[in-house]
Amino acid sequence: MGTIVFFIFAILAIAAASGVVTSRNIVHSAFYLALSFSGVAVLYVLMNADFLAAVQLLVYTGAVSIMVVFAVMLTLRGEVSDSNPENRKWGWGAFISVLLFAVIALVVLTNSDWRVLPSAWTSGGSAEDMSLLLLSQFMIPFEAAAVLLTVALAGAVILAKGVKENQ
Amino acid sequence: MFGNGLIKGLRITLKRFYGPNLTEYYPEVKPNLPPRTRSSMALEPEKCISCGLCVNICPNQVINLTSEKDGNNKRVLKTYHMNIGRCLLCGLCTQSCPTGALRLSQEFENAVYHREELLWDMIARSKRSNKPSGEEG
Amino acid sequence: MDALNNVFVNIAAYIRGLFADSHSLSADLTINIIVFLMLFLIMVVAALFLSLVERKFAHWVSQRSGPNRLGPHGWFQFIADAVKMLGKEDIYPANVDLFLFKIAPMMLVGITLMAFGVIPFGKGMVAINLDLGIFYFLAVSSISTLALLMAGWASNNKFSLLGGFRAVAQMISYEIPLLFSLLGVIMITQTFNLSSIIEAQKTIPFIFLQPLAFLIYLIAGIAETNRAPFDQVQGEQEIVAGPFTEYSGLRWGLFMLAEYGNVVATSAIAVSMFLGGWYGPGFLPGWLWFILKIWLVIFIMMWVRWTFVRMRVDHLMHFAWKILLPLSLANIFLTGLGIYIYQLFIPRIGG
Amino acid sequence: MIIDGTQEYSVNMGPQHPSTHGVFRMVVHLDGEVVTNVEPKIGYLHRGLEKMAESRTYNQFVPYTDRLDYLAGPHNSLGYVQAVEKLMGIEVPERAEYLRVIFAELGRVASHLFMIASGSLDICGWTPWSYCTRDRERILDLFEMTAGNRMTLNYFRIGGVSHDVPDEFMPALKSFLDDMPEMIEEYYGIFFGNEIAQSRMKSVGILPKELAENLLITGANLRASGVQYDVRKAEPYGIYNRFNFNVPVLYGCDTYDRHFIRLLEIQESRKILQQALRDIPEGPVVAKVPKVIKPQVGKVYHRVENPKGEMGWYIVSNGTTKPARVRIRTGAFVNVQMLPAIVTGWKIQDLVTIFASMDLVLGEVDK
Repeated sequence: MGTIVFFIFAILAIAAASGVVTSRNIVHSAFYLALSFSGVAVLYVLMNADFLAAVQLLVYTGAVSIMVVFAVMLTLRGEVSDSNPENRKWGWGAFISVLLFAVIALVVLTNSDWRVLPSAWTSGGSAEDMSLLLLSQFMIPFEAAAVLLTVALAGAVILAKGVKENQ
Repeated sequence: MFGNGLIKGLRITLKRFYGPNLTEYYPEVKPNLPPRTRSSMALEPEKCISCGLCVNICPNQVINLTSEKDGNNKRVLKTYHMNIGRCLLCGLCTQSCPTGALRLSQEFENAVYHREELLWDMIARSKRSNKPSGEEG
Repeated sequence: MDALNNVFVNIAAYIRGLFADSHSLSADLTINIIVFLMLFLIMVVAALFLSLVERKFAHWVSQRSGPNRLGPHGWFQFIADAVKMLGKEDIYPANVDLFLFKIAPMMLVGITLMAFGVIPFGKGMVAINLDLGIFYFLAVSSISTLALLMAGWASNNKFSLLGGFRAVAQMISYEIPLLFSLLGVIMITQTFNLSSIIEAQKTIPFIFLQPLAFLIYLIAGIAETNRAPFDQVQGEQEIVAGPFTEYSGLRWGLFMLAEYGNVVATSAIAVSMFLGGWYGPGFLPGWLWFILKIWLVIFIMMWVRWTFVRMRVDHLMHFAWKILLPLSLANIFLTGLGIYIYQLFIPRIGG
Repeated sequence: MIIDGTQEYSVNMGPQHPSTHGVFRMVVHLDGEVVTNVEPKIGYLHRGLEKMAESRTYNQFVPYTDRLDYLAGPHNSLGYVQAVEKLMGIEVPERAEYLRVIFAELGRVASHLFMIASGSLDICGWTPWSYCTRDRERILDLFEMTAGNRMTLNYFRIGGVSHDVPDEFMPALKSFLDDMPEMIEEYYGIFFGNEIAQSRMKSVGILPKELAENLLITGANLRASGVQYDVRKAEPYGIYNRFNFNVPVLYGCDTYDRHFIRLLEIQESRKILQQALRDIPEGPVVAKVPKVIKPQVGKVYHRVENPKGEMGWYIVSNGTTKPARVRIRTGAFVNVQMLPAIVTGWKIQDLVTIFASMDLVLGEVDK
């Protein structure tokens, strides 16, 4: 049962990902991206990482709409059905992607600590354990990420609004 | 304080929510129109002397009448048509009528399916009972 | 009373009992299909009925009687509406992005239905008792932005596109105060599970502990469901109907279904997070209390809708980012402080 | 206004759009949600009234005047019949003059109520809309009781009015006037006092005093921009100089003031109506006028304060039964030009509010 569901959604995610790069319409590409993220979210659920799945939906799939807005805003000038032209250097892109995939796969496969838990965290749901980990063992990266995001937010505001001169 | 107006508005709507409603239940309960309402025309052909004043006063050429002379050299109404689709229901014709033959009536359900039905044959309509209008019309 | 309280749970147990192994795959599948159909029916009937109640409410507020033709005082009007919507022609304009145009309303309804899965209508009456209940709800409902944007973009209409953009701006902004307002409750109960949260409110509903959070949740929830005074997305007066402009017949009906389904889901979450869920004085069964409380929240939403006028789009953003967000952060801070003080004092008093 | 790299987005609002009050059409140029330019396109309701007047006798044209500003029918005909009376030198009986004032002011109240109603509807205030129209119904009932129709009255005649009012009219009018403060309180509570509505309207769509004067804006829109000008005071027509009333002026120049000044004017109209009700004499309601109206050769210009602005009637007579030329100066038509002047830089939502605050009636704009 789980295997069938896995293959359905894995194929869906990969097909949607290929749709992202091959679709000629940039808005379609963005929507394919949302589909791909949703497929990955289902895979997370199958790996008993339900918190991660919810985050994936909330953060990644939900934010794709922003990307669509950007895609529409950036491309309305021309014909939108031909807004995502093929790149002539796609061969290089494919090569680098394959290389990247191979490296990640190698790391994952050789790492002995990589395993899927047989069931969800038993103590108190995955959220509780994850929050404990985030606030104890990974405290510094967590805080650093928070600072980084704040800085990024402030930077974005400044870039968008501009700094008043003579102040 | 910000929000006072909002709360006041909420209070008003709540009051109205429980208050009575003013709907007129039209097809079941027919409205009681005042006697002067101008909503359609009625003709009493026996009173008409075919003077043609209504034809002349009408701003939109709604009325079309023909008459013929009888034995006493008196004009008798033969046909009386109103193109009610063009009528403004301004009431100028009824005011100009010297004998009060043409009157406004309160029959207001005048909608028809076809444009041709708006060409009223007033003599034929007068045979049917029309609710007559008030004293001045 | 106890039997009445557990009537639906008992029915489910009875159906499970029909199978040889009451936890086999086929038993689970049967129960799930039944539950799915039940949820779908609840959503459809609630949405249809709400669309009538909304009109009735609007008319009562303005001293009219509302739909009054079909059935006693017009209370069967929603059936006629459903039949009418089914019978209407499905028009799609030229040059629309046909696939996206057609899938957007279905997607919206599907998302709303997914959100219904975690709502506990009574003790043990929840379709999927997820540990992450409330988080799942938020995650799923965040996708509905995408569906509205799809509809807006695919319609090939300028008003629709403006509506889609507004949907993105508004719903993403209001998701943050919505999420943060719920955080206080989660901090107190230390769980995401909606049933456990309701269990924790047995003595006192959280609205008394978190009044500010409830207010923020209600405002952000109204904004998330795109109802006045925050109905920028389908602002009739400016952008005709926003993303729904080009839709007709059943597809438009699906949008309405999703809208009212969202209203029900949002109120249900408000009830389970703040108003004590199925707990209430004992003379009524728990699930009835839950439904009555949902109606209370819906009444407030309608009351607000038919009193207030629409906010401006930039005021809306200011309101979300400059008022609601700091307030909800302050609420989180105060809740944390409160919990700390509570933990500091309770052991000493001897609680 | 156009920033490099973004495309101007032109949206065609109207002639069939929910918020364009009839068949007004505007081509709106947007930068995102911000309006960069608006081109008003008028003429979808053009009926050629001025030409129609030339082919009808003086009396026959009276029913058509109601159809100019169909929300305030009486005031249009008042301007026309007074212009013809001025041309012919007809004296109108006292009672008819008072009845004319009563009907004109009732028409003004009805028009202003409808303006507030539609203004609130344009920012999604459905409930204020129905409260205002509920009270407007009472005025329309008064009209129907007397003149026979609710909106296109055809009540005024050259030389007077068509009939005297029925007996139940005066008590009904009195009770309406007595209920008015309560109504105004209600509108204030649900619409003007509402903070969201205020935030939508205050300091939106500023029409400065100089611009208003330069654009020849008249009526309440001008008075909301801080100019105390009202034809009823500046050049009293009929018997308006006998009444004691103020001309309200607001200095905010914004959309809120343009809505709010209507509420103040309703209160002033109430004062006039109360005085008219107190002073109205008995007597005939129509002067002795020749059956065939045939003014001597000449021309006349007469202006009245319509609810939508100053209305002027220019009538040229060549001595026949039909006017040689009729020219109508309508307030709303002139007021249209303030739309492109003040809307730039506001959001498309504000465009709707600003448009509502101008109080256009397309019957008057397109004639």
